[in-house]
Amino acid sequence: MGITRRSFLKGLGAFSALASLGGLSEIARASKRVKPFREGDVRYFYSTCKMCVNFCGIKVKLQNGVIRAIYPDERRADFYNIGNCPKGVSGLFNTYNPYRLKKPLKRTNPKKGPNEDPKWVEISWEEAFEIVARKLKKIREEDPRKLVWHHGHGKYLLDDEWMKAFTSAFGTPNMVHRTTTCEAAKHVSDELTWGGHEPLPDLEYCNYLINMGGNYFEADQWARWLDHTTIFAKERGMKLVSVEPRLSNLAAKADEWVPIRPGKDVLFLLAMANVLIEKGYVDREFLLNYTNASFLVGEDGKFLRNDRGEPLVWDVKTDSPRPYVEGVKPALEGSFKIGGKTYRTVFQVLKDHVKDITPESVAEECGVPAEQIRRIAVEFGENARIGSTIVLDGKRLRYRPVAIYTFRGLTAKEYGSQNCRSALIVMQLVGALDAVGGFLLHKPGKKSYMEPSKCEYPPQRVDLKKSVFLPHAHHDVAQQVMFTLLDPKKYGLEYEPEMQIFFATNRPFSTSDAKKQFEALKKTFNVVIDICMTETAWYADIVFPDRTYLEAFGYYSGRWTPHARYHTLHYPIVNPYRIPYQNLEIMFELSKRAGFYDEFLEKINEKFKFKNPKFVKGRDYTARDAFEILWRNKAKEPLKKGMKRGFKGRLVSVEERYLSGAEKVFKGPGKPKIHLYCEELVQTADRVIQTMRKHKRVREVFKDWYELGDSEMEDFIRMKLSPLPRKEHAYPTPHRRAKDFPLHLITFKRMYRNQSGYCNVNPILNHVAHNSDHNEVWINPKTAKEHGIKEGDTVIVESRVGKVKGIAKLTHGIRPDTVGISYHYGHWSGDYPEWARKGTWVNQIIEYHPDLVSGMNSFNDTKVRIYKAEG
Amino acid sequence: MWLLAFVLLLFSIGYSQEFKSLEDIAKLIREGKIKVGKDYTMSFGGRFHNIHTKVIGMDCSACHLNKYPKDFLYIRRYKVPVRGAPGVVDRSMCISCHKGGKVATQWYTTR
Amino acid sequence: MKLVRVIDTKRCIGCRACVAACMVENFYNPGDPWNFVVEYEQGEFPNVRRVFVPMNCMHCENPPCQKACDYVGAHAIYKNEFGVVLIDYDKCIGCRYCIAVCPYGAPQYVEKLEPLFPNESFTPYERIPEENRHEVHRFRPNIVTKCTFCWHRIEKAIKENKEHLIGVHPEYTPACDLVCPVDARFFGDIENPDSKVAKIVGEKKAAQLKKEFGTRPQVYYILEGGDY
Amino acid sequence: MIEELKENAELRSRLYWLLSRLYLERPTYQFLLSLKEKLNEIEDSSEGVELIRESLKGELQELSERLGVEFTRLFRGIKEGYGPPPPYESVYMGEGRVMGETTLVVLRFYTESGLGLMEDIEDPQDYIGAELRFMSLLIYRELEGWETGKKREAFNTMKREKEFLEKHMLRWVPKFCELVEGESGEDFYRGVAVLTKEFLTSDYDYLSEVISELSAL
Repeated sequence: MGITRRSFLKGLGAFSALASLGGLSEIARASKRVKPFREGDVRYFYSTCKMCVNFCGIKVKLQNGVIRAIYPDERRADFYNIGNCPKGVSGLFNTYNPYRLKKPLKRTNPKKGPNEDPKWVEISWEEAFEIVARKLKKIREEDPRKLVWHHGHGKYLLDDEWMKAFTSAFGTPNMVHRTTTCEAAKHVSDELTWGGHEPLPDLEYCNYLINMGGNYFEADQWARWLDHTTIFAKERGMKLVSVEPRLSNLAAKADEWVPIRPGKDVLFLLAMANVLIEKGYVDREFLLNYTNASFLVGEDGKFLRNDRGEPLVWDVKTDSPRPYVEGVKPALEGSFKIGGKTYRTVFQVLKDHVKDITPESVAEECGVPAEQIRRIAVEFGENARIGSTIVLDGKRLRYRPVAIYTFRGLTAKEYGSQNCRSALIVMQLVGALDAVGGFLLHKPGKKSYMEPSKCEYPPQRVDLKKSVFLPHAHHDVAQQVMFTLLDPKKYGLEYEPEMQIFFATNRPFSTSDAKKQFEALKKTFNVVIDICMTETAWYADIVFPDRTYLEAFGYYSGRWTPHARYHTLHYPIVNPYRIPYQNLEIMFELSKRAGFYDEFLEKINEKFKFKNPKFVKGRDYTARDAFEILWRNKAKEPLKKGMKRGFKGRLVSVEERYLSGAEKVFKGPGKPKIHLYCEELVQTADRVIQTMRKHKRVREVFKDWYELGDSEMEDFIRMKLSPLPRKEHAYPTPHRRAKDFPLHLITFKRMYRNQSGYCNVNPILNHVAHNSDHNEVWINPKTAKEHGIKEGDTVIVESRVGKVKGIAKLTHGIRPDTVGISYHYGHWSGDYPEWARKGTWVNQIIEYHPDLVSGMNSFNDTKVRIYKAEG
Repeated sequence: MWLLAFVLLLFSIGYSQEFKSLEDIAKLIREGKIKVGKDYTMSFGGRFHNIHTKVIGMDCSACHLNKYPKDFLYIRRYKVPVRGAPGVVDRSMCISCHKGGKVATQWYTTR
Repeated sequence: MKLVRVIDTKRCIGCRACVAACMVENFYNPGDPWNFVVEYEQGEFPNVRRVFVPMNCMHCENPPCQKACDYVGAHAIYKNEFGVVLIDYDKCIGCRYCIAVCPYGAPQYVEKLEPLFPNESFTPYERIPEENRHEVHRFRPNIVTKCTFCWHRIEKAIKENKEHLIGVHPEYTPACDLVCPVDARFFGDIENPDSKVAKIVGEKKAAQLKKEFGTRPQVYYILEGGDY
Repeated sequence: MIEELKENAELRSRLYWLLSRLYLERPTYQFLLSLKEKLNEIEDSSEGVELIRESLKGELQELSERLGVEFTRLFRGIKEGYGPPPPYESVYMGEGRVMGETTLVVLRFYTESGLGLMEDIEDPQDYIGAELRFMSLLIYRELEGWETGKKREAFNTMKREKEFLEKHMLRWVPKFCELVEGESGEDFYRGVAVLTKEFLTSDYDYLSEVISELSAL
């Protein structure tokens, strides 16, 4: 035995002397903290998918504590989704991704850059909280506005009231969501027009749907409801016309694909209006009763108003201008001399405005034959069945089974709002708003949306929202933040932001002129809360790992549909990396340590309008506690019950569906009216111009954005803020300026990556199609031939702001004068393996010219040239 | 060349007898007198491969795609571009010999 | 009972949820999909169409793969009484004759087993042990695998005496048919005249692919351009 | 003899514990300081200890920060190609294996040895630090056996220890250690790697000897 011991010790050498560093009492304690591992049975959990913003119902199969598969929740079919998409089905691999962030990380290399190794060091949660809280505390004492909070997907994980509460308790106005990188212009045009957003086509009854470049078979906020309702409507006989430069999956299933030239939609739609008016497809009753079509407009573009400021109509009973009240019979058309000045009704103005915009006059520019535009307009007018009604559930209702739907097609442009407005005008002409089978409004009539902007200057917010620069940006101007940060003085900002927190967003990667976006991240102390080392996290100083939707609590009211309303919930099912905190708990912890916890709780109660139960100051809350309060307030039931189903919903009555919107808010005399004509924009334009005359800086910014000379500036501002969409709105800056770049570049989303930043590391999604792990440059064979490009060639796509490499895909599904590249590819963060970084990062070559009305990012205006890469 | 290849084949399968017609060879294969391959390999240089290339003299492009010289059409790699839509593999060539009553083994029937 | 699938390509929007569902359900080995969507264009700009055709094993009445397998003496492929063509991995010798003869490109050769995340450790999902997997999921190198009509789910129905719920109840329906967001896939017993598949095959003129091979496939298609 | 076995068990348990800490936590200033003090008391030296001793000569605060970065790089699997593949048994054993149930097999081994899931460890349970800690706990179990006179059980536990080294740790840990030795720029971690490798081998030799001796009795 002695030999044994000696030889053993000899083998160890001096090491054995270190034994005392291993504490026996610790060992004894740890030996008590073990539990046997046992395999269990299969269990199912009903929850909500957060792989995008559709909030579909899912049924998660758990075997031995491991997620085995994800299926659709059959009970959700009555409310929203009848199946799932490939992202939803493979969502478990976003959770089981080995490239997840597992512990907080601290940057030790202060230099930030795409090729700078941050030299991460893992730190304890305690240390991470302390570092960030210290910084927060300092900023809060100095000037809380110096903190900028960003979230994108974070909003949908939790609902953004939490973040609104956090930032307002902290005291910063700078909470920035992503809307302008997606659909803000659509929201704003809806808001200016009818005071609400998120309308939907009434697909159950619609007979003729024009889709202006929405690709909702792949990506859309309502995709999983729109897809099957559209398919079923088509089988019922609905005609689907898809107007877009690219044969998207949706266009592939459409009855007619109209490959319009990028950016020219407004011409197409105004020409439709021309035909509808000329052929008499005008719902006069609707225009008079629901819209401001009868209001009198002066030569300055403003309404004739009385001393009380009420807009006036021409009363045919008394032959005089009067406010539209009970007993007044307004004229729809005509020109009237009042007090020596000429006034026309809004409808007359519109009629005169589109008189010369015939299909023939725009056919060449649109790249669509005049006969086709004319035929579609007539089909649309015909199918609208103006004057008809339908009886549903014993109620006689207006029946206009036509609609125009869009998402990024009309939206993601320099003139996004005006493009969207043109579609709304066409639908108003035939009376399709809030009619059965038409275009259903959602919570219409919010007054503040429909008023002129205050045109704030200097801007309070770093994103310039609602400031003189972007006066009607009711939604956060995500892509502007970094540009403002790079030169705050240029925009008149009174402070210089010092710290940015990013919660589940990879913002700089996904907006225009993206390379420049990252420059600003070098200027601030950055904190990222996310599940992966995204490109944004690569520039962080502190990174907090987050839990995924299968590991954490989360809430969002579901997507509304014409027939249902519901609340959705997800909750922890697994936690393979044993991450101790989820996003909300990180916020709790930070606010505690930075000294604004009680204010935070108070603000939560206020923002959510919690009544019973409420958060109580000073008390500690876990995410579960917080969601107990939330769910009891929202769904009026205990959280435990919600966790059994993952949602709570109700179906709506015919009354609520058709009679609680426009009928209630706008119909008849004495009520506010839908804005066929947006006079508020004329007034806004006045204010913008006034401020611009006073402050040189404002002018400089516009000059920079739109490449204008001083002399043309004011006319341009008026044109951009015109009350009716105009021909000029088909010519965004690159169309006018990028003369040496002959081709249009359009961008789009694909099913395998959209609206969720982490799908590039999902092995299933990279394998579902032969080309789902990378994107390609769509080129028409004719164009390719002219440039000597063959299928699979590496090509360079060059715009005025940069160039990218891509792989050529030759397809007849795109216009010869256009190339298309999808988003979501070409990741470069050092944490991603090589196989997850394939494809082209198109955002870096997209020019930045925000929509002056809404702040919308200009994703589809860039002009490019292409050529084969050398060698 | 054709003959030489054939003779080589016969040597390679250890069956050096007098010239036989394709039908006869097919029969012999079916009767098990010519073992198609110990390991039934279809890879390059394998016996089955030889029958198709050297005996029947089929062009490589009948089974292989130019761009993917190492990819056999019959081992369908997922990323092979689609040729014979709606299927991903094109077997129309095979029918001429392997359908009922033709020279080779009947994989496919006329029913 | 004869189980068949009907795929309505007029409805299919090309999302590939069925492909992903199959991969997750059947322990996808990278490179060997059992279910895939063929996508192709027809026509020239601007008169162009794109067609999506989901493909998987056709579970033929005359399976050439079985003939080839018997021919080489392996006898690993068989068609069971429910019309499902299955491969016995214990008998499979990896010769790949079945792949060579299948006109639909269904069988997949497993060269080696690879982790889903290349060069990474197996995820908890991949670590679900063999004893907890159905035999159709117990892969090993040098075998051929293919779509089983989710036999593990059908077998469960049979064992639990729920045959009438095959294709009706989610528990007893193949994963790909379950997840379709536009209801373009149907599964069930064609011999039962009340089943959805029987009705659709009757009403909608469902076609079979590549009839000239005489395989009599048991996956029916409703095709946009008619019969192929 | 029992006394000697007991002493050895305590020593071994402590050493495994120390090693596990080196892989589970990044070295704090305090830890490095006590390590340095301890090493100053010792004259005799092996390659691994010498490397560590050498590395501790400079400023410890700065070293602690540097080692934090290196710890993250070597052990945490931040990204592919950044440091060696992370030290999980499944990573090193999984390749080319038919079924990837390594972690599960390891867990079962823990459970069958009378232990199980170590709740203090947040990593997957086949992490190098977890396996070392398991050994420490298992040997502690052995120690308890000797102390309470349950000799048969203690002996069986020893056999388990040997089996675990044989079937698991020795199959992959040396490979990982060699990667660290070759790749790390920090003497400290090269030393840790050398030590780990050598300790596992000599402990295995020790176990083999003792078990055969005891079996003969």
